[in-house]
Amino acid sequence: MSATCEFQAKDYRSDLKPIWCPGCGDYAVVQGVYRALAAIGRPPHEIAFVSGIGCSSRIPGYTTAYGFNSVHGRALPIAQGIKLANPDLLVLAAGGDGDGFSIGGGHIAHLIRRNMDITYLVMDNQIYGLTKGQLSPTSQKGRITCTSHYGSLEAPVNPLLYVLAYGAGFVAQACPSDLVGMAAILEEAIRFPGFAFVNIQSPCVTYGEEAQQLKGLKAISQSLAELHHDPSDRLAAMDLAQEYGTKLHLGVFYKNPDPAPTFEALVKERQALLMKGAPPRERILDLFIKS
Amino acid sequence: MSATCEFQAKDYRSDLKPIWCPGCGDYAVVQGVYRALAAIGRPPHEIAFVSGIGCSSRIPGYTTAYGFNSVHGRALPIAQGIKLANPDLLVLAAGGDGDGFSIGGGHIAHLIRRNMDITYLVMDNQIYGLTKGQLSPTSQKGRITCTSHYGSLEAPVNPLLYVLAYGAGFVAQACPSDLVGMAAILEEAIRFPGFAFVNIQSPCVTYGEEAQQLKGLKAISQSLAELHHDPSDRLAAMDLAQEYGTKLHLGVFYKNPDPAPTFEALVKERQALLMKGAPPRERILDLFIKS
Amino acid sequence: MRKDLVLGMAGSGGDGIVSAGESLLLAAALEGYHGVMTKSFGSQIRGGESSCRVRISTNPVLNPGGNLDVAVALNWEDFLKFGAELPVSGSTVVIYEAATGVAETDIPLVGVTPLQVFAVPISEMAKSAAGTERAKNTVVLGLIAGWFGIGAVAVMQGIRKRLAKKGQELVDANQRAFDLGIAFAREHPLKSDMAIAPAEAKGTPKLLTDGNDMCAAAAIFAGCDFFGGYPITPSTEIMQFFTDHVWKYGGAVLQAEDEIAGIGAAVGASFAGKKAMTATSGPGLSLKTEMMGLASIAELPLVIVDVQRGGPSTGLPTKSEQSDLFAAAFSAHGDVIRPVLAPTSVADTFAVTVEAFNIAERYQTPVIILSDQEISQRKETLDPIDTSRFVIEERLRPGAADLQGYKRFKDTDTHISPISHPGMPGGTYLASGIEHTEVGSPTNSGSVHQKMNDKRTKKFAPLKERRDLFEVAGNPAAPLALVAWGSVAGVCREALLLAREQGLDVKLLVPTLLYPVAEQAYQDFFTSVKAGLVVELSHLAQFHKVLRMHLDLPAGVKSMARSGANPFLPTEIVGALQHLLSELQRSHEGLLQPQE
Amino acid sequence: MRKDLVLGMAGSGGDGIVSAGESLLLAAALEGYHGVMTKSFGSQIRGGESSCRVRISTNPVLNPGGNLDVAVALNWEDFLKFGAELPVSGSTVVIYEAATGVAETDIPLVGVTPLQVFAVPISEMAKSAAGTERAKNTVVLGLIAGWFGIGAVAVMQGIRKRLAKKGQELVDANQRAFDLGIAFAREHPLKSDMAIAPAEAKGTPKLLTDGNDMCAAAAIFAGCDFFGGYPITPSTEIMQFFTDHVWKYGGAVLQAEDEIAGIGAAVGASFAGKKAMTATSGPGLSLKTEMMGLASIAELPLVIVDVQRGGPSTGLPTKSEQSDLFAAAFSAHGDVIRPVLAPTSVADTFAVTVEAFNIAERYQTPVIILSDQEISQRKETLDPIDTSRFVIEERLRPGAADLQGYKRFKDTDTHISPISHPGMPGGTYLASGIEHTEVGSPTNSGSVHQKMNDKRTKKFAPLKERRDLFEVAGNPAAPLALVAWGSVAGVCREALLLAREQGLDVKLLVPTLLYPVAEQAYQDFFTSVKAGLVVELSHLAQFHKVLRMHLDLPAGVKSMARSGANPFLPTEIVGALQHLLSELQRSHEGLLQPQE
Ligand SMILES: Cc1ncc(C[n+]2csc(CCOP(=O)(O)OP(=O)(O)O)c2C)c(N)n1
Ligand SMILES: Cc1ncc(C[n+]2csc(CCOP(=O)(O)OP(=O)(O)O)c2C)c(N)n1
Ligand code: SF4
Ligand code: SF4
Ligand SMILES: [Mg+2]
Ligand SMILES: [Mg+2]
Repeated sequence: MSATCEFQAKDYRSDLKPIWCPGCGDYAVVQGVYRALAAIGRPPHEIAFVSGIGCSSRIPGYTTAYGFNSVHGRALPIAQGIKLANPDLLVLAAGGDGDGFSIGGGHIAHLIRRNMDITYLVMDNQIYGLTKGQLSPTSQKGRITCTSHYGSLEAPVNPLLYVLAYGAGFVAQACPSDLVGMAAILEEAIRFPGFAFVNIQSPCVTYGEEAQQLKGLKAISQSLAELHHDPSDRLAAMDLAQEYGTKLHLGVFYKNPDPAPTFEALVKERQALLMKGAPPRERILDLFIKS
Repeated sequence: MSATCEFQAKDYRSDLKPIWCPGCGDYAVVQGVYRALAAIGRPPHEIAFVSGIGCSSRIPGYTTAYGFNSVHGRALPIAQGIKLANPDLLVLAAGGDGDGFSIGGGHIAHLIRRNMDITYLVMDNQIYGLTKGQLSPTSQKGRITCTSHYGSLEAPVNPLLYVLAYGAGFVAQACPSDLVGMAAILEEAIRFPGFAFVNIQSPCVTYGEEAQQLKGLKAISQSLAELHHDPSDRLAAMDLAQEYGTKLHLGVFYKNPDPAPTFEALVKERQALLMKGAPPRERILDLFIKS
Repeated sequence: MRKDLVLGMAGSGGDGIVSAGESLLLAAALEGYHGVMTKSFGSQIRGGESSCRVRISTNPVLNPGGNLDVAVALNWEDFLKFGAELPVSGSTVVIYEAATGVAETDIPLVGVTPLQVFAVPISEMAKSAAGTERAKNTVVLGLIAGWFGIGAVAVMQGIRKRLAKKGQELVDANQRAFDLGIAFAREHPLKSDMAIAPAEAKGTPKLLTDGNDMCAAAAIFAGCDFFGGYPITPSTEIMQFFTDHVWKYGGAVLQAEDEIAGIGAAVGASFAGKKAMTATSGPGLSLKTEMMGLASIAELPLVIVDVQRGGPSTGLPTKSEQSDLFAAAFSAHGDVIRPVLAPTSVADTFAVTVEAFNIAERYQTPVIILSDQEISQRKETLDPIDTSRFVIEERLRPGAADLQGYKRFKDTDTHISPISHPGMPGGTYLASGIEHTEVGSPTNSGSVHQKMNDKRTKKFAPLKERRDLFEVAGNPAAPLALVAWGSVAGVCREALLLAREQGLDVKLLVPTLLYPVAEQAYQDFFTSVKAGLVVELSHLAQFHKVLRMHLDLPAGVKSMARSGANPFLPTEIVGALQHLLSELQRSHEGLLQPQE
Repeated sequence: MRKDLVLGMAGSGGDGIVSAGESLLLAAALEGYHGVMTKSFGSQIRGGESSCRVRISTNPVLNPGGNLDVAVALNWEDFLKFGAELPVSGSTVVIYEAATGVAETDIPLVGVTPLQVFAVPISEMAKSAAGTERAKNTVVLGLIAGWFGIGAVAVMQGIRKRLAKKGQELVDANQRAFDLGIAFAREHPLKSDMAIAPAEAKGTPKLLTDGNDMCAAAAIFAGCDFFGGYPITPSTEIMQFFTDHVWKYGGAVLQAEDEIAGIGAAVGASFAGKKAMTATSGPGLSLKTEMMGLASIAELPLVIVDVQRGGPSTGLPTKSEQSDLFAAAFSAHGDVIRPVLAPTSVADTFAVTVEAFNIAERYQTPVIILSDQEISQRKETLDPIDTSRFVIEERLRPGAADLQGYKRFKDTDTHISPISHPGMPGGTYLASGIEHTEVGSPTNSGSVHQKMNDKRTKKFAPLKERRDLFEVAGNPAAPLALVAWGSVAGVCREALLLAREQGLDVKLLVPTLLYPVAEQAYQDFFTSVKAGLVVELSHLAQFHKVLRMHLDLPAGVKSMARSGANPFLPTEIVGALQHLLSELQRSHEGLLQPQE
């Protein structure tokens, strides 16, 4: 891994012009990412930034990292392949609430139990933005959208509680209402040695409801630090997480004080162990010799 | 729904001969299902029993219900379609740990947040049986199988904790070591008005480890009733559920004292509301008339 | 006076170009014209480029038209982004925003001199009349009314209706903007009159809708009680229609967590005895592959709509293409036949959808409706449809006799087996994706497998005999031919007329049934054919290849194919036919006499 | 003495029939014979029916053989379950368990009188010799050694090795059982001697393995550093091999949560610059459809193995079929070409797998290896492979010049663009499933789309020129032809020899490259052909159809196709050829002189 040298936020900004709606919360998110990356200082070419499909999933293209705007819901499997192929890379994954918790919802638990050092940020806007405003898994019950003119009949998922139950080592929430705080949380998440999850309440100005705009979010937001929440207490974190959707807790819900070894670390050990005295690739067929 | 008349366990047994290995835990599970169904007394033709693919997923074929041995991991989506098409049916879904929590893992949370009245039983044997013994999502870390001769590097999933986090109204665990208890739990699960989940530790005698056989399971099993666990206390249930894999708690982890309305109930309301004065199907194109 | 007018307008999202097009089409409909409108957008959700194309005619409209008669550019960057979608020719009148500062003499259109060019101070007029730029589109509507005589009255009726609750002030402001547009047109007359002739059937109420809404409505008409799906452009409106209406008929919708769950729920509903549907677009179709195979072997009726967009992968989500035919016909492992139908317009989307349900129910099979972005999102005026003409089929249910020792997969002489469903006494069976015997028991016997594969393929024989699923137009004995499906068929219908006007002896085949390939229907069509074109918006010429797979095409029949988002013009198709003809004549002199 | 012997044995799971077959094959290998063994099971995990077929020969073996020379039935129910997989003919020696109580005169084989029938008290002998029925299979091995002269020495060597740590007592018990079998054979001589001739190359060490292990080993040899997959019969052993060995080479495996994640991880690893693979069977292939499309448009090298089993859906998971060709070639929406290769034996699985990686790397594309259950799970003896003959290709990396204003998707004259990967300074770009410009920016421009589709299809032109991916055997100018792929090719190789012995002038074409279809290679082959057969285990004759799609087959070339789990016999193929020939001769008399 190359020594970290001086980088500034702008070094991570690509010249692809974002095509988000004016006022979209994702503009702030990508700013936060620039700042966090600058603080960490890895050169852009040592960063792989993977996303699925959605407005939010456009984010890798707006950075100077190696980006992969893949298919809907599959950012995490691809990110894992990248990490295992080259553990030295800084691997970021990002996407929307639908991308992550609806179509992609089956992948999160497995990445978490493998505990690869990947940071996953979800831009949670309680709506399907790119497809122009259908229910998302985080839309509240009763929500009226173009696929629910009579109101949603489903309770929303709870990203924070789910990820805590899955055993994530780092779980936090941020919001563009506090850009500095968001950048700091992202930095901490990336620095965390293991899987880290950051749920970002990122308003959709076009299809979001009044209450889900910055003003509304500010009204229900509440700093976990001020609550003197102990981020090493997982059960307490789960309890707080239950308030997702009613309160907006900002900060770190849970940070494992002694992080488990990462999957890639265990792989490296295993490789080191088995590489000794292994026959070269061109002799691998010897395994099949019978005599 | 037809009046419940007298049925006995044997009325739910089909004449398809099970092809499970001698001693497989699933033999006991299907017995438990026969008994629970007999206790409930719905005629077989009013029951739809859906599974995915796996040894355990063969179970519908061994009952006299309408069975659907579908594809790997998709029992729950199919079950939901059945329930919405005909809410009067008694809908059961079943499968293995791999079927449910690996390939099918993305569907559970969504069924639960919709809360349809479907009972889901997972025959958890910590292994992929049908494919002859690979790691399953519930295999413990370090587990040696034919896909992990050097030991698994992944922590297992926690079916009970996940399902509790998803907000299931009824969560229980059973084991063939107590057939009577299992039948009772299955009956209670089916009677619960809403989604119910039962994790059944069902030993794989062919690929399971010593500790996962009945004897080993008995050794770590522990009745929740005897622990005086209060099944209405969700956080306590979550706390107990954390011991999945080390202890085998048998009984009801959580039962929502005032169950939320089911999705199908809300649908019925909506239908009743909107059917009044709706144009007949053959006039639906009138919606497009401009004048 | 002209009988037909094609307008194309482009601007940035905020300009309200699309809603102007909608007002225009509505007005035309109210005045009794036939019309069609297509929209096209950039990938931005808001503020990106957007355009529409409106074709208005005194006769039924076959397609959105080729070159524009009228081009409206609120700014040039956005207009140019649509390239081949908004083609300007020497007979086009170009209207653009003067504020762009571009001189009428050097508008940025390469290789073409339009008939006439007007730089109009549109935003200025909007501000002066309504006090806001937001009235720009109303000014444009005024200009169109003034120059081309469309909607002078009806446009403002519509606008008034729409803005009623927003207050009189706003209505008046728009009226002023509209009038200013008309006035400007009057003051700057066209070289030659381009006003459209009055509509014949004035007054008869027309239907106005798009392909997605029509598909969903047709499904409900056909008795569909369940929809399971997941949003994806450009098919989402089908699910939206269901969520608005299906409850009224005792049905239900599930917006699932993904496409697999969406089709899975539909499979479950069908198993439970209900008519079920799912709808998606390319990426979603790919994800549904495994479930489609399950429905085929379990012999469960199911209708799957795939609204094609540019592929592969995410591709061009907002553009039209015909490149999902291979996936529709051939995806899913194993030997399986899955019928594929295609509509060619909003109007016939109704019949095709009803047909899809009938085929699904009769043959107990998944059926794919291959629509495309153009049809699904274009708005069309249509004459009322007499729904009483349509027969609605139901799956074959077991009678008392069948239920004696019920065999769900009994190999009858039609190879279709009576199908029960949960709730039906005496009909219980095991449905499965595993190969099964007639009673439904799992088997791995090679002979049973052979027998069941026979059953599952032979049952479709009668489907391939259907001739009503093939439209033949033009001279049945013609030596020249066009073959096309989907939205491209509409372009070919016009090319056919054009070609015949030019004395070419041509006919056109438009299949509704794409797969299984009805060999005989094509052979009959091709007997008279010496040369022809299979026209499609698929880079790999998928339809031409599928035909080759099943029949020996006449040597002179060639493929005319290219990638999506590059629409065909009737004129270029006729050009290609002319070329074929001359080649043909060179080869065997005097064989063909252009008809009188 | 005979040069070739085909044995088929069946019993219930506990009988150890398969391990007997393995001991026999190993013994044969040690004695220098060539051999192949296939296994076939019921769907039970334990205690179900199981069978194996062992073919031993003094010459290289082309396939598992047709009719059995020796049939061993430990009980008849189980034996009969395998139907066409264990065909008994008039020249078969039948050996069965006397304890079944069936008289030698009325064994339950319809329509055939075997050469000789022996009811042997196998379990009784096992008990008396070893004190346990579990030695039944050793008795059978003794009978085979006694009657057919295979493994008289080597079998017990192997057994001794295997049981060494289990103690001398067990070894001795087996020795007694084995000797008792030999003795019985001696006391009951065969009508005609059927002992096999001694192997020529006695002593030369042979390789012994199956198709799945060979495929995985070849991948590692080719430089594959990453495997992402999900278990599924009959492909799981490929992942198992990786989990045992890839770490030794600094690589990694991910047993993913499902097939989508498995291929997704492989796509990620390839993006990160590593050679990556995934393996699956039918249902998994269907699930990978969307990701395959992504890899194609993102132009990422990737090898996907599909071990075919009976379909559709779950179908017949333990049986062989060739019905995934359509899915391999055509699934995934949009216009995309994805190369498909097929091995025909365990031996050439090595070369085909290496080739797959080379093609994937060179053309920056996903490549599908279509194996089948038979090849993947059959054990074959092979002569050592000289790995130094093989060239290993690497993807084209950007040089300093390319990195100046790097264009990831630069349309070069080969249409192949230098590809960077994370970690490479100056090479950053955006990979995406969205249509993109040369630099990788998302676009929805129709002209760029057309250009990129051109690039992604034209780049394969050189691949279609490759002739080394097509094997032609027999007389190049022959008027009769066979075309076959995969495991069926092996049967046709034998049919070819047989047919030529019978004086038929035939040739055989075996393509390794199934898709894209190399038209010229086939046209060259077919120029001399008047009649022939495309032989395949696919009910829909998928390969025949794919060929039709791309070329005009000679009128006399017909399809010989049926469902999986119904293996072809060389003799029936020759019979079909004979039939074609007579038809041909009837049509144009004396055209063909059977060669001397
Ligand atoms: C397989 C597949 N299914 C569906 C879609 C259509 N689609 C694109 S983005 C999206 C959801 C967008 O919502 P979210 O993930 O929350 O991202 P957002 O746009 O809100 O940032 C959907 C359904 C697709 N592109 N691919
Ligand atoms: C799409 C698909 N992927 C993989 C398989 C192969 N497969 C069948 S069952 C199974 C897992 C079996 O394990 P589990 O679900 O725990 O059931 P068990 O056999 O242990 O009861 C797998 C991987 C399949 N049939 N379909
Ligand atoms: S639609 Fe919503 S999420 Fe998408 S760019 Fe616009 S504001 Fe952002
Ligand atoms: S393999 Fe295991 S799970 Fe499957 S039938 Fe046998 S014992 Fe039961
Ligand atoms: Mg969202
Ligand atoms: Mg299991």
